[in-house]
Order: sequence, then structure tokens, then C-alpha cells
Amino acid sequence: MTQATSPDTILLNLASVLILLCAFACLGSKLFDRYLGYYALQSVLLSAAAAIVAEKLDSPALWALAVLTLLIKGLGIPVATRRYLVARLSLKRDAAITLGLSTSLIIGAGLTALAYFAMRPATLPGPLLDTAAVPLAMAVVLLGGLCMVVRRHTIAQLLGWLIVENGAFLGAITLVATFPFIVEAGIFLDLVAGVLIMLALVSGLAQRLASASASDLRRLKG
Amino acid sequence: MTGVAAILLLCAAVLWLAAASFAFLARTRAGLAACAATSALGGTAAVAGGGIVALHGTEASRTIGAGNVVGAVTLQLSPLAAAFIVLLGLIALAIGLFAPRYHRPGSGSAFYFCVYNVALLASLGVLVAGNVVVFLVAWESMTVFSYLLIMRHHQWRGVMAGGFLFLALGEAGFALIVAAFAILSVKTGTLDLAAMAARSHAVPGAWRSTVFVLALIGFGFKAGLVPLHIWLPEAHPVAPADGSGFLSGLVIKLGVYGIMLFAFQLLAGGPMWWGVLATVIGAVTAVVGVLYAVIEEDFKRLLAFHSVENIGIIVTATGAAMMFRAGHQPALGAYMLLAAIYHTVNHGTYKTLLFLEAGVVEHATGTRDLDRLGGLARLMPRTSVVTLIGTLGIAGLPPLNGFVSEWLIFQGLFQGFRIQPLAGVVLVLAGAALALSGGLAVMAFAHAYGIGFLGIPRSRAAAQARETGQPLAGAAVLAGACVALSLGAPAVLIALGQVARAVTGVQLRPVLLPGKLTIIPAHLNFAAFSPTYLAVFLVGVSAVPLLIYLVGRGARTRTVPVWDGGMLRFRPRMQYTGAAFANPIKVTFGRLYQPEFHVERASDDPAGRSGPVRYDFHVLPLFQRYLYDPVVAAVRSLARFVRPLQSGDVNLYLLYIFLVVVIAYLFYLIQSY
Amino acid sequence: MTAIALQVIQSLTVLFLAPVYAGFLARAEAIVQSKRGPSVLQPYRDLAKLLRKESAISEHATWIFRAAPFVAFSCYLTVSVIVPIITDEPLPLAFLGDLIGGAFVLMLASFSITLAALDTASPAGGLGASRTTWVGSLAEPSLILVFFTVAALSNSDNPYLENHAVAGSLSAYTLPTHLLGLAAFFMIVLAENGRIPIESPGVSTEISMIEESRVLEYSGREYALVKWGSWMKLFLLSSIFMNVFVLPWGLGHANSILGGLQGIAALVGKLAVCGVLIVIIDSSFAKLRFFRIAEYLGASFLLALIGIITGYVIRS
Amino acid sequence: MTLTLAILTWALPLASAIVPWVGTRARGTGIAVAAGGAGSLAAAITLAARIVSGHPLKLLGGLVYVDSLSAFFVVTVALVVTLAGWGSYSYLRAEEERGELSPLQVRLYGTFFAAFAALMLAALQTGNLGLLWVLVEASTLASAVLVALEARATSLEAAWKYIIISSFGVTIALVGTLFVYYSATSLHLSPDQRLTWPALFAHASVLQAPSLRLAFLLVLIGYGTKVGLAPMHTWLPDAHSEAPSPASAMLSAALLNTGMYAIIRIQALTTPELGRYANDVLLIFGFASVLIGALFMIGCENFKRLFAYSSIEHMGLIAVGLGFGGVIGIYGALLLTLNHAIGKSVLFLTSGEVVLRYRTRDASEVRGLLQVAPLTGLVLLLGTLAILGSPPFGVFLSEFTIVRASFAGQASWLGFVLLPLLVVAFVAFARTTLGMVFGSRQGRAAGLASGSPLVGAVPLVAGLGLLLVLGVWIPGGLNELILHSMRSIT
Repeated sequence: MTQATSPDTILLNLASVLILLCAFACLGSKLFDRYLGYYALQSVLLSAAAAIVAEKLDSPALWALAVLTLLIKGLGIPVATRRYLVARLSLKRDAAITLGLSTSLIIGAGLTALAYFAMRPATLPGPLLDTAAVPLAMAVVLLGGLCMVVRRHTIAQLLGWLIVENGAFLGAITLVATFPFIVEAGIFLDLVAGVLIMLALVSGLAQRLASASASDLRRLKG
Repeated sequence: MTGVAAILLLCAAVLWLAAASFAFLARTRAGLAACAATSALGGTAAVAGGGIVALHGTEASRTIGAGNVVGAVTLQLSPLAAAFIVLLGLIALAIGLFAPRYHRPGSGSAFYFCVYNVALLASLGVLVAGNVVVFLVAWESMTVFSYLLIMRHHQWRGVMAGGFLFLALGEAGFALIVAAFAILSVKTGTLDLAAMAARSHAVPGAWRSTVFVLALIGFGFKAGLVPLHIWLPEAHPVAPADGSGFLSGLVIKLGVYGIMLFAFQLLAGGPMWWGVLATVIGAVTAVVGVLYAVIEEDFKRLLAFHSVENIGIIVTATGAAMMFRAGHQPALGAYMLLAAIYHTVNHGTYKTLLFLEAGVVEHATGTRDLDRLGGLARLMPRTSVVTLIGTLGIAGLPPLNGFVSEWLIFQGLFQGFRIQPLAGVVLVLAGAALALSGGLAVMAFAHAYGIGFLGIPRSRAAAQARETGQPLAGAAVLAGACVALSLGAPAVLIALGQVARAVTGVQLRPVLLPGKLTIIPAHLNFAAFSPTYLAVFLVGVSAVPLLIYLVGRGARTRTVPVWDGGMLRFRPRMQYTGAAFANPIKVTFGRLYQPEFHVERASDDPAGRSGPVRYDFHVLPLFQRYLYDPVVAAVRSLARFVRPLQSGDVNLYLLYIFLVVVIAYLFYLIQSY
Repeated sequence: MTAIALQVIQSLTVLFLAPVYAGFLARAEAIVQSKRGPSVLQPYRDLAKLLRKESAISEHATWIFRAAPFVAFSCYLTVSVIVPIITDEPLPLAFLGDLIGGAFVLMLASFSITLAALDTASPAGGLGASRTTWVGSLAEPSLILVFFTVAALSNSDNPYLENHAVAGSLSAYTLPTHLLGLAAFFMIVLAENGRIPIESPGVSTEISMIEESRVLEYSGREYALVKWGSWMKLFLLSSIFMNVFVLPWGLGHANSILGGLQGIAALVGKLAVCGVLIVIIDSSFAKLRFFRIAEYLGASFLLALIGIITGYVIRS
Repeated sequence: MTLTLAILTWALPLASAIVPWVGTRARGTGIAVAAGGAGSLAAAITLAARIVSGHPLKLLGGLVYVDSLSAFFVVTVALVVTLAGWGSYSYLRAEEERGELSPLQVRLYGTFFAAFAALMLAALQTGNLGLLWVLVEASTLASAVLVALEARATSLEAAWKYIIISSFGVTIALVGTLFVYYSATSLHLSPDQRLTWPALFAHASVLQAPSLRLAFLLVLIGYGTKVGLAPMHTWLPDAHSEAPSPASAMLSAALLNTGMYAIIRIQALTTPELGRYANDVLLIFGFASVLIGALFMIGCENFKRLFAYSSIEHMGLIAVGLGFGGVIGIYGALLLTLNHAIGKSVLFLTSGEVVLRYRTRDASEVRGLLQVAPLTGLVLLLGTLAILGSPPFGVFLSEFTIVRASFAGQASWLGFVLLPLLVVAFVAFARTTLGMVFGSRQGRAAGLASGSPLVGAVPLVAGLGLLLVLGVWIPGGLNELILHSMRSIT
């Protein structure tokens, strides 16, 4: 457990905690602009976390990932979403939410606790880069999932998925660190393509249905 | 000899396959005839091949190619199956002769012929299957192609429903059969029927019983045991006549074959209660079947219900055979099995005959309603005579074949005193049930023949019935078979004795009194009976009344109008109706029918004249209402109950996945403690 | 040779004594009812008259109507060769059938008459056909149970062996199985022959007719055969009842003509007893309402069933 | 040579993606797609033959890895691509003639169909679990475009549901894959090798049990979403019913199998360490799927949804077969995979013909198909029987084998649960489709002819013929392939 005291680890922990907080913030905000902002912040933090690990392991591939994360997740996706959807559809706030904000935050806290209990060191006996960050990553995954569950609007769901993705990414760098670059790159590519297609779909839905809220997607049932 | 039989059966298969492949020729009359002739020829080959195997009484099997995990293609010739193969061939022969005149050339008929010949092939497959997988493939193919037979005129009302009932219940039964075979194959570690039979005794008793019950119910669906019989009266009437004949003559018999296969070969030997179960179910089936038959006005539905009755008789006999075997009376066991098979063959002949003739009548008059027929004995004399032979056969009257096998079965039941008393009483009650069903069968066919064929035509359509152009040969062949199965009973008994020996391992010594063509029911001195001489004597002794008649030398016979109590003119509808004929039964067994009567009078004439009266009678569909409907309703309501799961709400859908993930974490958490 | 002669004698006995038995019943009944009644030989006179008369046949009737009397008559004659009438050993043709074979043959007779009744298109014929087949089919189960009784008592379904079993031992005779079976069989004999309490014989009113209305359309020679046949049926069933169940003694030995004659003599006596029995029933009971007949036959069934169950239990 | 074949299997369909951008006509696109599929199938079969008789193909440190199991799935998917490619030809022709599809839509269809096929085929041929994930997710995205192609409100809705649910699920699978990787960290494998299946499989008995347990659960949930295991199946009926019919065939018959392939791979890793743990989990999800599939088929009037529920049921059965395990269980499951792929392709392509003719997906509006279009009616009739497990079609043999496995297991009673569900499924499914086949023509549009009925019928008849052959005879080569596949994962 000497690692825990090293400055990289402290920084990494700090970044992870902030990422988690961003996830909570997303969960707790109704305004799309805020939501996107928190996501962008989270992505920046993620990029920082990647950079820390890259520095520690001296891995050029991870450095590249950190930069990509910053550019695409931290900048590209939020900006594109804001400009092409939120602004164009003049969306302000996600009106339809299945659960009250405070309730969902409480559930989120419970999920974080679950992640901590499940991912405690006893259950992960192998060598870890950062013992504390793993449960945080899992908590982010769960919180992202919760976002998707409680948010009605398609854009909110998309952002929820991106948070899940961020959690997985954090998990990847903290749990195993040395994911093969080709895989990481592929994941990135998928992400970008996925976001593009989803954005196209959302705008298509908005055109067709005059609303891109998932609460209006109830035609197919049974 | 086995080789010859195998070649003959192969010929039958090839001929049927050819008939199926070239069925498209049936668009023309000549092609139709050629196709039917090929099919009939195949039937002849099957009769010969099956006959050889039955007489020879030995088993043989051969595996084609190497097997794999799924199974192997093993075919076998077994004497038990051979008896059914003969029946199959006979029916194929008769239908082959019948069909070209019955069907109109056209693409519908072409499709029908293709399906029919494949169904024949599949039935043969069931009977020569030596491997579970072959059996099941052939079995369900038979079901599927029989279903397509029923759907020949799918645009007509009621056909879809009847056919679907057949298919759905066939599938339900099939699932049980699959379960029975799967369990047995897993427990014995083989898919080969012969090996399975050899190893089944090592299977634990509870599993053996499970397998038996599954097989009994599973095959019971196809055989039409009460309460699994409800498809028969729905599916039979809507199929073409030869299709109904095939269904009733053969397909339901293969259900019996399945039960016998399990009871006597695959699970040779079981506790007494297996037999009791089969006997009781059989007896109930016989009575319920005939009770519904006797009040039925639709000729084909009447025949279908009556098939239920006969299956009941056969299964009763089979159950009795099992009881005797369990009660240490192997000879009686073998004897009862023989009787059951005999009755199976008999029923196959006369029931097919009657269905074919029902089709002829329907073609000639356009109706199956007995109360709209009548007078056919005069208008369609040859058809009527052939039908009368079938009627006498099915009613179990001497000197025809139904009588012989029923006699055999009763003789077996009478010997119930030879086993433990409680089981014996079961046989007594079964005997009483069969007696009741026999008596009611006579009534049912007096009804069918008396109302349907005799008297004055009850409708204009019936009055216009003509015989020219109607098929005769097919039913006539079966009529001949009925007579042969009665007069030739001793020969049949020898052959079936071989079958029973091969199946049960008991050589039935006293079957025939030497030199006298007299049948002995397993135990010497119990009874004796000679169907051959009885028939001869019955005919011969009629010289006496003839002599008396001639001696009387009365004045000439005068033809007069029927006496009608002084009415001005006797109208056809003044005749006794079928509904009235069956009325005493409706009253006596009202508990079962729970009938609804509707009597509608045209006017309340103060002078007391009733005017036209409309009379409706509906029987409560007991099994549908209290057995099938609740099951269907339960499944439906379950389906309705889960429907909101797929409400269209994406958030809900995401929640499912989310919850499963959370549960996975919790599960992981719990496990790691 | 003797055996063949006896066989012929037996059938002739049935053939020619049957009318007088019917005449005896009619006479006895009349006497009980304080009437003079017809001569016991009246049935022969009726037959002679009918045989000479012209037949009037429905214009709708087919060959079935004409053939039915012959079929039925042949059936009764066939039964007459297989059951014990005058001898206690099977005669040469007894191998043709046993009790149940006989029952089936009788069923054929009834079936042919039923078809003939429907063949004429006469409403009365249909009525009779319906009613008789109904009674017949309901009687069937208890008849079969009687045969079960026989089988349980004598280990056979052979009437001769039953006769021996009961005649040979008083204990067998007094077994409840036998006595209850006997009672059940008697009830069936009454039902099958259209006697009180099923039907008033010889009364032709639509409301009460069962057996009678089936044959209303017959006349002349055909009617003679039908009538004769039904007398033979009564005679046969009564003989079986007496010889196999009630008084299994006194049958002649099958090895001499004399034995046969002795058998006939005994039979006449027994039938007198049986006839008196029937007449007593006829005169002391009322006809049942039609649908009550089912209960009557059910009672017969229950009697036989109780008998057979006690039989099985005693055996074990 | 083997490598070339392996590349050809996915490169040929991929190459066909270019064609729509060259020629504008639907005809060219259709032919290209069909030809790509056929070429892929030929390559796949040759590849399978080589793999079975030789060694697995392993290159680039396992980034390319083709063993018998891969080959089996490649053949299956390539077969589906071929059938669906041919179906695409008739679909594009008919829709273009009718003016339902714009040139752009035709191009999109051609491109994404080809990409979808190529991605799946490639996914089956990588030994790297991470790359497998990447390719599966990519195929999801490609197919989402196909689902949305017809751009109706409902198809966009279905596409959204499909993409969001699948993406969520598949991301969970990514987390699971992380744990697989993590469970191998104690092994002395290079980081690249820790995600490489053959390397992991060779050390399967020393993987860390606790994290492997979690890994399997997450992977099963993740890929199970793709497979359509209940309760992650919810996107499936929507997407299947709204996609163009050939695409539905691809989704149902190829995509689901690809997901199942991934699950089989991970399950194989767990067996040495966790024993029957994975089997039990598979059984739970499998039974849930069979139950859900069967219940939702009851009274389902949209026939494409009906087929989709049938896919859920069959995927459940395959999971059940794998769950029972043993020689018969796995053999049955693999055989069912192949048979279901063929049968469902045929049915979805048939549904395409029906939709073309009647312009409805409501079964209650379709009557008398046998009269209106005898060949289509016949195919629907026989296809129904085939997919429901009626002999003499191949599905029966595989289902029976799975049923046998159910009675061979520890909990024999499970067989008694399985069979009634199959009966319910049979009755519910057959009731709807047989109602379409039979009866007399009625309703609107019964006379509308489709583009080229004979050409359209070729894949249907070919597929049915194949099912019929598989129902009476399992070719020696196929038997070998399946046995080898089993050996490669046990």
C-alpha cells in the first residue's frame, strides 16, 4: 500500500473523486447547459487522470488518449451537442424526469456505497494502480446508468451514456492501465461514431415528432 | 424373409415418394389416376411387407451411415409395428382406389396428393423407426402433413379452427412424447430403440413410471383419449373424406402404437397401476366417446366421436393386457394385447370405409346432416350396401369383424378373476363400460344408418342423390377386408399370435381349437367361438325361415303407402327424426350433456295448432369449458399480465438493464463475503 | 349321430314350443285377471293365418325391410344351437359361440328389426326403434355383468360349465354372486322381451309401445316370422334363465335321444315355473314410466355388480 | 492462404459498400450486396474446412484468431448475409420501383448493410476481447442506421431505443471485459496477451476467481443485451419490426449470434475456475428469455414483432443449451444457432414479401396468402413449422438435443418447465402465421404484386431446402465442425 502515499496516486484519487462529483452534478441538474457543462468538466478531469497515469507509466499511447479525450469528449461533443441540438431546438431544461432530483441523488449515493462495498480491496486481490479509484469508476458507471434511467429526454440519455462511457474509461485506466492502444482507439472511434449517429437520430426525431423526448417514444409496444 | 419384407416396404416408400413427387400431375384426370394408383400400389406392397414381418415374428434393424450426437438413422422391422403397417397399407390401397373419383383434378388436389403421400411415408417412418430421433421426426412429420390434409379446403368455414386444434393438441402431445423419449434416452444412455428396450429395466422405478405416464398422455393426444380427444370431432369433419379416413383409420392408431411401444417394448413390464390407469382411461374414453356419438347429427362428427369410443376400447384392452402381465398372467396379457391389436386393425378398416362413404354421401347430397339425408338405400344402393357392411362391423354385430375383436376383448376381461380381486373389479367395471358403449354404438349406428340411409329422403338434396360417378372400389375393398377379417379370424389370430409372442415373449398356445377354426381365449375350457362357422351357420340356417315363408304360400305382396294415422298426405318430415331418435339418451345422460333446449313456436294459435316449431339442442362442451378454456385463459391472462413490461418506455427498458447490473453487483458482493 | 339328432331336436324344440309358451303366458295372465283367455294353442293358429295372408309393404321400404325378419329368425335359431336347452353337455354345434356370442347374435336380430322399422319411414317405426335400442343398450352392461358372474363362478364363459358348477354344488348355488346374478338376469329377461314393468305386451297404444311399434308395419308372412321370432327369443331367454341359473337340474344327457326327450320334459316343467313367475310379475306391478326404465336397468346392474364384487372377494 | 480466406470473408462484403456510391440504381446495390454475401460464404466454408482439418489461425498476437468455433459462427453469419443480401436485392428493387426509397437511402442501405456484415464477420475472427467489443459495438451502430433507414416516426423511435439500450448494455460488457483483463493481471502475460482469448484460455484455470465472476456477469448482461436475453431484450421487437426486412433478418439471424459468440467465449474462460457458475447464470437468463418470448408471442398481431419474440425465445433456448452444457447441450445449442439463423432469415425475408404485398405488418389484415402468393404462402407455412421445431426441419433436431440435455442435468425438472413453454410458443406463433397463410383473400392490397416474385423466392426456397436437409441429415463436415468447436471451448 505504499502507492497510496505517492503524489500521482493522490492526484489520481482526487481526479476520480471530482469525476464522481461531476456525475452527481449531472444527475442533479435539470438545465441542459449545466448538464453539458458538467459532462465537459468531467471529460477534462478524465483527460487529466489519463495524463497522470500516462506520466506515471510513461506510456505515449495513454498520452495520446488523454489528448483525444480532452479534444473530443471535453470539447467536441459538448460543443457539437450544444450548437446543433440544444440551441437549435431551443431546449432549456429537461422537464420530464421520472424521479425527483433529490431522490435520484439519494439513490446515487446508495449506488456509490454499493460500488465501494463491491469493489473493496478484498474482492480485488490483484495488483492495482489505484485501489481507491476503482470503486469510484464503478460508481460513475452506475450513476451514468441512473442518469439514463431517470432522464426522459433523448439528449439527456445520450449524455447519461457518455457518463457511463467515461466511467468505463476511468475504470480502464485505473483498473488495468495498460489497455492495448488499438482497443482504446477503437473504443474512441466507436464513441465518436455512436455520438454522431445518435445526434443525427435525435435531430431526426425532433423533426419528425416535434419533440425529442423519449417520453413521446411510446408507439412501439407489446 | 425379413429381407423380402424390407424390400417390399422400401418399394412402398419409394412408390409413395414417387406419388408425392409427381403429385403435380394431379392437375389432369389421368395424372390424378396415375398418382393414386401409384399410391395404392405402395399400399399393396406395405400390406405384403408388413404381413411377412408379422407372420415371421422376428425383429431386425439396420443403421444407415454413422450416427452423431443428435442420433443415428436406424430403421427396424418389428412385428408389433408390422400389424400397423398392414393396416397402413390397406388404408393406402383403399384410398388410392377411392381418390381419383373423389377428387377433382387441379392444383389444390395436386398439393393435397403430395401432402397425403408424404403423410403415408411419415406414418411408415413411425412404424419402422429404430431410433428415437427417426421416430420423432417421422411422428411430427405425420402430424404436420396430416394437418395440411385437413387444410385442403382452408377457405371453408371451420376448417382453420379444426385444423389448428389438431395441430395445437398434436404439438402438446408431441412435447410429452419428446419428454418421455428424452428421459428414457438420457437414463439409458442410448437413442436406439432396441438398446433402450434392453436397458430400460435398470432405470429407477419413479422415472419409468414418469416415462410411462408421459407416453400415455402424449400418445393419448393423438389417439384421442378423453379428455384429450376434442380435436377429433372438430378436425375430422372438415378434412376431405379420404383424409378423415386416413386420420381415423391410421393416425389415431399410431397413438395406440405409441402406447403399446412404451408399455410392452421400451418399458417391458411395470406395476399394476399402469395397467389400471390405462384401463380406466380407456373405459371412460369408450363411454364418453359413444355418448357424444349417439346424439350427433353430423355424420362425420358422429364417426369421429365413435373413433374416440373405439380408441377407448383398444386402450382398455391394452390396459387389461398390462394388468394381466403385472398380475402374473402372461398368457392372458399376450392374449389381450392380441385382442387390442385385432380391434385396432378392425377399426381401421371399417372406420376408413365409413369415412369414405360419408364423403360419397356428402358429394352426392351436399350435406352431412343426418336429418337432411335419408332414402339413400334406394337412390345409392351399392354405396348403401357397402356402408351397411361397415355399419355392422363397427356396431360389433356378427358376422362381421368388429364382433370378433370385441368378443376377444370381453373374453379377456371376463378372466379378471384370475388376478387380484381389486384389479379384477377394475376389469369388471371396464367390461360394464365396454358393454354400455357397445350397446350405445348399436344405437348410434342404427341412428346413422337408419336415419341417414333409410326411409324417405328428408331434403331435396338427398332426393337428388345419384350414385353414378361416385367412387366405390376403395370402400368395397375395405368391406371385403371387413368380411375377411371376420371369416378369416383364425388366420388373423395365428399372425397376431406371432406378433404377441414377439412382443411379450409368451407363446400363446391355446388360440385355436385344432381343426375347428375355433378360437380359445388364452385358457382352454374358458370359452370357444368360431366366427367362421357362425357366419356360415347364420347364412345356412336362414333356409328355415325361408322354408316357412315359402310353405306359407300367402297371397302376393302388395305395396302400399306408409300408414300414417289417416293423414291426407305423408310428408318426409313426418318421419321420425334423428334428434327424436337419440332423445331418450339425451334425457338419460342429461348430466353429461347439460343440454340447452330451445323450442320456438311460430305462433300461439288459440286453436292449439302448433304451426312450425323450431327446435335447437346444444350440448355443453364440457371439456372445452372446464379443462381447455381455463388453461388457455390462464396462459392468456399471464401474457396480459406481463404485457406492460414492454410498454414502449425507454426509461423503463433502461431500468431493467440497470437493475440487472445492480443485482449483479449485489450478487457479487454477497458472494465475495 | 345321436348328438346331431339331439342338436336338431333342440332347435326344433325351440322352434315349435316357443308359440305354445307364449300362449301359455297369455292364458295364464288372462286367468289371473279373471278372464277366460285364449287357448294356449292360439299362437299356432295366428301363425297359420298370418302365413296365408297377403303382405302389405310400405312403398318406401327397401330390401332391408324384407330381409330383416329372415335375419332375426336365423339369429334366434343360431342361438338355439349354442345354449343348453335340453342337454347338459355341449352339442356338436355349441362351439359356434358362447354366452356372449349368443348375446351378440341376439343384438344382430334386434338391429335388423330396428333398421327395418326405420326403413318404412313410418313414424311409429322410428319411435319403436329408438325406444328398443335405448332399452337394449342400457341393458347391455348388466347383461355383461351377469356373464362376469358366470365366469367367476365356473371359470368359464360356457353356459354348460356354469350349469355344472351351479348344479353340482349347493354352496355354489347359494353364493350371493349366483343369486344376485340370477335376479339381475331375470330383470333383463323381462326387459328384453318387453314384459311388465317395461311394456305391456300386446297393448298397442303409442304412449306405451316399445317393442310393438317397431313391427307395426309388418303384415302377412313377414309378420308371422317376426312374431314367431319374438316368441323364440322369449323362449330362449327363459330357458337359459331356468337351465343355467334357477333350476340347473334335470337336463338330459347328450348321449341318447331319450336323454333329450327327458330334457324336453324337464324344460316344459321349468318353463311353466318361469311363466308363472312372469305372470305374477305382470299382474302385480304396473308399467314403469318410460324414463324410469333406466332406473330399473340400473338396479339390475347394481345387483349384478354387488354379486360380482362379493364373488371376487370370496375367491381371493 | 487461410489468412486470405479469413480476410476475404469480411472484405468481400465490405467491398460491396463502395458500389452504391458508384452506380445510383438499386439494382447494382442489390447485386453487389448479394454477391458480397455469396463470396463471403464461399470463403467462409473453405476457411472452415481448412480450420477443421488443420490448426486455428492465429496472427498478430491473437488479434486475428480463427478456430473452429469462429469458423462455425463465420459460416453461419456468412450464410445469413448471403440470404439477406439476396433479399436486399428484391427489397431495394421493389421499394425503388414504388418510390419509397430515395437514392440516398439506397446508398445508405447498401453501405451500412455491407459494413454491418463485414463488422460482424470480422468480430468473429478476432481473438482480442477488446477488439471484439469494439467491432460488436460498431456493428450495433451500423445496424442502427439500417433500422432507421425508412425514416418513419416508428422506425426512428425503434432506432433510438435500439441504439441507446444496446450502447448502454454493450458498455457494461466493456466494464466486464475490463474485469476479464484484470483477472489475468497476476499472470505473466504481456498486456496485449491479457485480452487475447487463446492466451487467456490456456491459463483459464489460474485466472482470479472473484473478478472473473463479476466479469462474466457483466459480460453476460452486456452482450446479453445484444443477444436479446430477457430482461435486456426490450429493444429487439422494436428494431426487428421496424427495420427493412433483410436488415431484420441480419439483426435476428446474425447479430444475435455474434453476441452469443462473445458470451460463449467468456463462458469458456470461466469453466475451469468457476465450474458451473456461468452455466447456472446462463440457465436463469435463458429460461427468462424463453418465458418472455413465449408469453409475448401470445396474441401478437404484428408478425415481424412475432418473429422477433421468437428470436428471443430461441436465443433463450441456445442459452439454456449452453447452460446445461455437456456434449449434448453445447452441440444442441450450436446446431440451433445455425438452424435458427437460416430459419429466421427465411421468415424475415418472407415477411418482407408479405409487407411488400399487403403494406401492413398486422397479421390480422393478411389472409389467404396461399391464394394470393402461393410460393410466399408456402414458404411462410413451412418456415413457421420449421422455426417452431417441427420435423422434418433442422430446428427440431437441435431443440430435441437441448431437451435431452435438460433431462440429463442435475435438475431434471427443468425439462418439464421448458417443454410447456415451447408448446405455448408453438401455439401462439402458429396461430398468427397460419391465420395469414390460410383462409380466403380479403382486405386491401391483396393483389399488389412485389417487384420480382421469383427472384425474391430464391433465398426463401434455398433456406428452407437447407433447413430440410439439416432436418434429416447432418453433413459429416458440419458435424466435425461443431465437434471441433466444442473441443475448442472445453
